[in-house]
Amino acid sequence: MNDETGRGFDAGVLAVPPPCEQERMVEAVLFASRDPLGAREIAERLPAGCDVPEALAALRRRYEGRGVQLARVGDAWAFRTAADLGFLMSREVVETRKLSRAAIETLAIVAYHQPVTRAEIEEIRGVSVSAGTLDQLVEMGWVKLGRRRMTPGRPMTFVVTQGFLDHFGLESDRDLPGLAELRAAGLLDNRPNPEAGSSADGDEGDDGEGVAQGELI
Amino acid sequence: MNDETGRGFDAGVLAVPPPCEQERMVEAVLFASRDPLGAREIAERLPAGCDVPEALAALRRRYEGRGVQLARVGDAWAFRTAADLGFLMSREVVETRKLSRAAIETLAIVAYHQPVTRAEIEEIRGVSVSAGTLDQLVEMGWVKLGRRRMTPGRPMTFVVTQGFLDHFGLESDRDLPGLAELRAAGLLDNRPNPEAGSSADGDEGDDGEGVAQGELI
Amino acid sequence: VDLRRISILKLAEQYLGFVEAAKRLRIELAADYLVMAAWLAFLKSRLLLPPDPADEGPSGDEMAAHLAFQLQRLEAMREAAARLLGRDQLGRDVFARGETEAVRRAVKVTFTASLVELMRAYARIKTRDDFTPLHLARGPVLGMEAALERMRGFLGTRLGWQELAAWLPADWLDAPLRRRSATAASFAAALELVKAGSLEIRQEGAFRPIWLRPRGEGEVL
Repeated sequence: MNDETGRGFDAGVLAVPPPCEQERMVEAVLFASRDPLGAREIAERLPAGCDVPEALAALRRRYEGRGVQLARVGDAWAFRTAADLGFLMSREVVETRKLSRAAIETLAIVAYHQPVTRAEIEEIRGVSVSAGTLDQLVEMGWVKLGRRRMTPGRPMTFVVTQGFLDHFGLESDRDLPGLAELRAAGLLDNRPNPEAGSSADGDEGDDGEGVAQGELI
Repeated sequence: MNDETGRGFDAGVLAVPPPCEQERMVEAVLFASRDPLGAREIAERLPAGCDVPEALAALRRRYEGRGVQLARVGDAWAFRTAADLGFLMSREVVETRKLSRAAIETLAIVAYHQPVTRAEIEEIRGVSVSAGTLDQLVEMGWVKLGRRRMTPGRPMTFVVTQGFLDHFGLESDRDLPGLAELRAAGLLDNRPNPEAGSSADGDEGDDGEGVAQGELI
Repeated sequence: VDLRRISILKLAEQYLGFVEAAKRLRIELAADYLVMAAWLAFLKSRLLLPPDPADEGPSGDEMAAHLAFQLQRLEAMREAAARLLGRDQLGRDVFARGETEAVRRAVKVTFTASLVELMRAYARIKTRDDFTPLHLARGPVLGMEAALERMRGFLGTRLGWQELAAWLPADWLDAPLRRRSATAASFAAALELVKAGSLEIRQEGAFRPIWLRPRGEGEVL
């Protein structure tokens, strides 16, 4: 394993490797991994005392403009091919299941409104969310369960995952396209429905409406 | 999708990309490929007219001394972790497992009957002992080869090691508790078997019967 | 969206047209629209009526404002989703390392065992033989009931005289002991069947083969 060919660095010794050596190590570790690695995970694999954030920053600069880039994915890092060269990799394209429109909308709602409960998703979409839709997103590794909301019933919330960020090339969930504008326009507010108080399920409360709906459809 | 942000290179145009661009392309293609790629395979993926050997040479120089190297694998090329950083890749995860039932029984027999041959172990256990089981015990440093038995075939014997005694906190192999003590400790609920010969398999031996059977009745 | 400017007639026409079209479209798409259209119609009706001072509920204006907000918000989410999907995607535009070469996880396994486990194992071996439960000692025996059951099933399918040996279950012939047991059980079962009148049995002499024949068949012939 350790054929430390004259590199003069010995992993067993306590001395902290020099910065350029640390950068090489982070490079090797990240290159070897398909999935993004967090700074702590990287640090665990390096000799003690390494400044991983510093090495990551240096590495990122080094790969700027190259065919392969160091991408930040939430709190983690991964090498990815440069987006402008995607056309060369047509043979590596991974065929993914096509998402239904319901799934895509639900995904966007989770991403922009997270943490969000199922009732809130339904309120935003105006229709009920089938169990399969959220399941599918969870199964794809794009959505996961967040904390329970501290409201009556303690409903589950949903949030997007690191896999989601990785897939869509987002550095963090603050990086979502148009997030600032949407927020400024108040479109991410959870404005309560004027009728039926704050209840999300509008079936109860006002019965006239239930009838009206039923008749119309 | 392909937001060719100011890169000034357009894949659709027939113009051969400049050398630095070709190098980026080879870099991305090799990075994303599942297997090492030959120069011709790389050329097939690149726009026409690229000088792949030249790009490979440039890329190789660029990665010289880095944590990852462009390595030649037969006639093909692939990125590989620098040899001196191999130790970063073998992540030593120490996992503690319980010995399998076969292993611990074999170990017990070696401990109580040493020096013991493999045939003897099988006779005592009543089932055959896989080579893997003894190998495992030898590899763990709990069992080692003893002297050959001076009987026909001169079979190998097995004995327990100092490491075994250390692990089980025994001063010597005479310290192993005897059957009487085992019983006293409640580990042995049954009477010890005086002679465990002539047991279950009495099927063999009486041949010729198969023929006579039909007529016997 | 200003609801007051929506023509209820137009809405109704659109709505009906949509219901027609929905038959050809994906159900999910239709459902969305239908709910929205129903809402619009309902709200429009509320807006047309003079406000009822006794009604404690929210005014039509408030509800219209909220619906407008909801529509706008949903539209914004649809746009956001489209933008999201328009981004460079992993596995389509951007790629991870293809090879999993270096993912060598050297799992160093250390095994443990306690002295008690070791002794228990030895005790287990040493007591295995005399600890055989009673039913194991019964060994390979085909019961008469089982043989009877089996032979009854065959009665209709066997023609003419056949040796007892041919009536034995094939999976009981592999070991002498099992064969012996199967023979005994089948013979006893054969006698039972003879007694019941459904089988004939004959033997040409002591130690000669035993022949069996289903009864019904013989009579017919």
